[in-house]
Amino acid sequence: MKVSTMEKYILLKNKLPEWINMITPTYTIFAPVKEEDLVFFKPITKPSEMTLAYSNAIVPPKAQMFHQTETMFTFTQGKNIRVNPASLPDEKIVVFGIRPCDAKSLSIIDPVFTNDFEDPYYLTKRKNAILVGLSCNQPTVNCFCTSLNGSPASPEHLDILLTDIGDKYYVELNSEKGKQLVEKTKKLFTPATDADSKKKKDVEKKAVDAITRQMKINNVDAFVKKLDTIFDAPYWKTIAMKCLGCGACTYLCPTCHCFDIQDETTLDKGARIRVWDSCMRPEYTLHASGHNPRPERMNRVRNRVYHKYNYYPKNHQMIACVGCGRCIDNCPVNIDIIDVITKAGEVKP
Amino acid sequence: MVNEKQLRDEVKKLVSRDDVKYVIGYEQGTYGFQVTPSFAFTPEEAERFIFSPLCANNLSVYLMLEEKPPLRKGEKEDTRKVGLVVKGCDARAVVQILQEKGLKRESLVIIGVPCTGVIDPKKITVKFPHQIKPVDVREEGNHYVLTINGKNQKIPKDELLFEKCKQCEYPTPVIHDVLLGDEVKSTKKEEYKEIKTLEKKALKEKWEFWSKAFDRCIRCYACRNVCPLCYCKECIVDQLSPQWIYRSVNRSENTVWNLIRAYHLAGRCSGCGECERACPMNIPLTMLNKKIEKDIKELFQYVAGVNLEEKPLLAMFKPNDTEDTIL
Amino acid sequence: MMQTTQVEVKKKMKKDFEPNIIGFLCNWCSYAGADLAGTSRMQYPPNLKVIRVMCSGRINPIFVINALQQGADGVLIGGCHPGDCHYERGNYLARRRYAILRELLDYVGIDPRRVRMTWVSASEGKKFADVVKEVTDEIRELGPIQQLKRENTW
Amino acid sequence: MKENPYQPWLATIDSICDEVGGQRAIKTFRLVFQDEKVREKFTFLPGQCVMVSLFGKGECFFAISSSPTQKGFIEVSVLKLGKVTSALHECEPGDVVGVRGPYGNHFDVSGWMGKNLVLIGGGIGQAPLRSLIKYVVDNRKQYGKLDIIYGARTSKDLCYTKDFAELKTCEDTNACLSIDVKEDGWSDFVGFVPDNLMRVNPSPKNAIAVTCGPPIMIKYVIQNLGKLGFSEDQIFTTLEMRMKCGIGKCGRCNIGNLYVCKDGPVFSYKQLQNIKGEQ
Repeated sequence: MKVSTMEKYILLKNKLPEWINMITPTYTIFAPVKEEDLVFFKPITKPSEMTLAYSNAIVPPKAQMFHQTETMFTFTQGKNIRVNPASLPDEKIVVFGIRPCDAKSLSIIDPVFTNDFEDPYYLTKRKNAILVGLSCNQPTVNCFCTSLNGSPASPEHLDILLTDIGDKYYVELNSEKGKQLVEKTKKLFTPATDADSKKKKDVEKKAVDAITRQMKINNVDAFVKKLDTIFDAPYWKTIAMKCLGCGACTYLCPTCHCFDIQDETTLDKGARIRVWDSCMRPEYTLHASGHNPRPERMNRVRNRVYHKYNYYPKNHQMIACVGCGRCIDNCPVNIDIIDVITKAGEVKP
Repeated sequence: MVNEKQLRDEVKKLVSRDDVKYVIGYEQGTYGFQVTPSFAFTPEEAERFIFSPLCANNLSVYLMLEEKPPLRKGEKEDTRKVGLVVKGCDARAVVQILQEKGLKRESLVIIGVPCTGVIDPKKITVKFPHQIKPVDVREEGNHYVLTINGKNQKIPKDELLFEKCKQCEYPTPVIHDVLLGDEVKSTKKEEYKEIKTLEKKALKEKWEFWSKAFDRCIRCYACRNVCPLCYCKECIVDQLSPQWIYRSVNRSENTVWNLIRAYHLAGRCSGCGECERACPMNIPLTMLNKKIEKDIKELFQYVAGVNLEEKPLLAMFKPNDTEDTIL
Repeated sequence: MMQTTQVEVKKKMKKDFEPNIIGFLCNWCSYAGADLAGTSRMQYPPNLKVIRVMCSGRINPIFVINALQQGADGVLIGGCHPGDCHYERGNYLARRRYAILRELLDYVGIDPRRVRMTWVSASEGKKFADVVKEVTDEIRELGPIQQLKRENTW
Repeated sequence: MKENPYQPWLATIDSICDEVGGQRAIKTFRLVFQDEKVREKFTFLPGQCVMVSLFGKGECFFAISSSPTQKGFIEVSVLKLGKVTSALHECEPGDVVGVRGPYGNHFDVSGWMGKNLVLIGGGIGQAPLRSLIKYVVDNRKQYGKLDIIYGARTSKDLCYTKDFAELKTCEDTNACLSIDVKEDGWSDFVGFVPDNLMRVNPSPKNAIAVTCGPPIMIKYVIQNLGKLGFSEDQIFTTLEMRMKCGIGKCGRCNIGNLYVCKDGPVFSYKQLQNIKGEQ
């Protein structure tokens, strides 16, 4: 999929609306839209609806591939039970303005939905989506992507990356999909010069420097191994003391992918629905017998951290955290993953 | 505001007692204007305690969150007291819990803080979006003084205060074992201006307003978990049979969830506003709670969480309660 | 419970719209009143689907909201007259809950006239028939419920 | 794209066997796939599980309690406990359910050929072992001695009594039942399963021990197996967790980095010792 030599172009800022208008007939465009001081990825019909002065969307764009509520299939009840598969959408979508960290998160959760059994709901939408990223020039207080080998202006995991370099966008095409999208609208783009490339590098450096909060772990791989040795440390209990057990951190996490499956019915028909679920809730693991393998908040908080920093790397060779800072921003009691991980690094086995 | 040294001394004294398990208070958060709940088991840990106008959390939620794993053979229940730092609104939540017999009075030691209002973290972050280093915030008359990078900045209190604090009628904890500093008398009166304006609108407008808000809801239940009075063993949304509220996130279910949450707090909500603060989707939840608060004040002359002896609103009645719309 | 309230609303023109109304009637008074209306051959609209509860105090607000969610256009709660409750105070408690619920529904934009409460004793067959008629007419006038109803878009 | 892994095939309940009555009733359901092609395609090995759905109620993860040597149907034994299992117990022959699977790993029936097997079960935990027992009995020549130790609270709580009656006639097979409390007319062992294990005293030589049952029983059985000289990689157990998807995606059934639905339910004791996680 990936193109060996990345093609680089320039798109003038005032041409952006035109570009969006040109691709709107073929694609459903999800772009950042402001509502009540928050930014959401929402389908837009014209460029003026979107806002590009934003740090990041409150709900990660995983929600565009992995819907919070998804109908898996419907069925009829009663004597003549029939199962009708839900139709999978074939609409092509463009997620415009996705940040590099969120794009990375999709690459991280891909194996979960691909492994052994292919998940048709996620994969159809994922395959039909083109990710047009926008470099994060003004990282927020809690951004820490650089701690996890990310960069606010990395085209990796994206089809196209736009970087604001003043009055124009520096456009990097990183995949066949991205190339095709630009190909059809080529007349709006001009080749990038070396000066432009340098400008992009400067912008990226400035953004990287603006990320001041860092996880203070020297070696990521060593840290993953270290967690194996501190599983039973009392440390987790102290972290969990103040946890309320709400699902804000998990629902808003771009790499959390857990779900629940439920049946919804009327008298004669019904549907099997899947909805996001959160490992922070006791009901998540509660057996019908009343036994709960993770009975205390400590177990659940620890599981969340371990899932991201230990189990996931063991299974998929990736840390399931991109450093977007959403869980820090939205925790009502200031449980701060940067702090949690940094201090875990100091815990004696 | 409170003398922090006095607070720490008081907490140290408490945790040194044999009959006190730990004390719940506030400590400096990890960045910017964050303050975070803190648990002191030892006098050393009490050193961390602070109290500033940034201490917005209602710590009484932790009273009901305490986990009690099943006792092992021969093990005795730990009946030691829990200490708690409360502001005016937090104390009302404690009263409400005690009134409902959720806890025993003798299991608590309450350190009351006469409160002159706390800062809305959302408002202050808008003003200083890039603040990472912790900031010292002091109150001086009608202003807050922020020390950022060695420079003092004066901001009028009104610009930063929580809306709820602007109409707070009970700034001094109605229940306490120790009161730090002098009582604060309130001359304010809750007028429910916002509520009344919305009430007067047409049904269609009201539905538009609320459905737009509820559409944003992601059902993370932060509003429920942060609420000191949401302590049912099994919440109605987690119940499977009968499953009253489906887990699907759509307008119908979200509306029902938000209505039922608000209704379950009818006559119980102490107005601490934690639900709205915790909501990542900025749903104006206090506007629902305050509406019910206003109604019960008007209909039943009842105020939640101020009188320990009173019975819960919906567990009692008066023979002459309103019958206006009954056929 | 769930099963009986699951009724489909047919979207018709407003004038010949027939509302679905769920009646939660208390076992000791209102239900007996409804019985009397029936045995006395009194005419009243067939729109009311009755669910018998032991006491109006049994009615959790979620019953009412859930009925509206599952397709009811209105809900009628029937209890004993104040002072007559079989359990002494159930109807008094229900009265408080009802007052708050109505206000709350109004506040979020749901017409409070869709939820009504009535006192009907076992001997008031006539009153029961009249109330059902009044409520049905009123809800017919309001039309099918637009809010709260489950979409079941699947 | 391939088949939708979440969509079950329809199966008809062919017959229902009441194993245990009362509060904690157990029934065994014989399920026959409606589609003939599925009936042929569906192959499994002892220890594997299926997701059974009751449309409108939900899904549950059960170990298959019949043997792959029995063709044309599968059986699952269900303890009445939660929402779905209670509804399943209301079902009658002829009712239609959904089945998807088989999921998870299985007992290493080919690797264990020629070995002596010690199978220790308690209560409903006997279900996956029943599949293994039937498989071994049907391939009797390929395995060594078969010791079955099974117990329940009372004689009325014992499952598969018919099977045990048949086993009596099977060669080189030793089935030892037990109940927790003394009862009139009970001639077998009275006491807990781990104690019964010590009484039977199987030799660890060239043997594999498989245990399945309530967590507390497993704990003591493993202790006692250790006393008898069984090593960590000779002991196997099956685990259960709350499950929703059955295919390692929904996230809840993890023990450390392993998913019980995908990487389990059969684990060796050695494996369990090495993973950090809540069981």
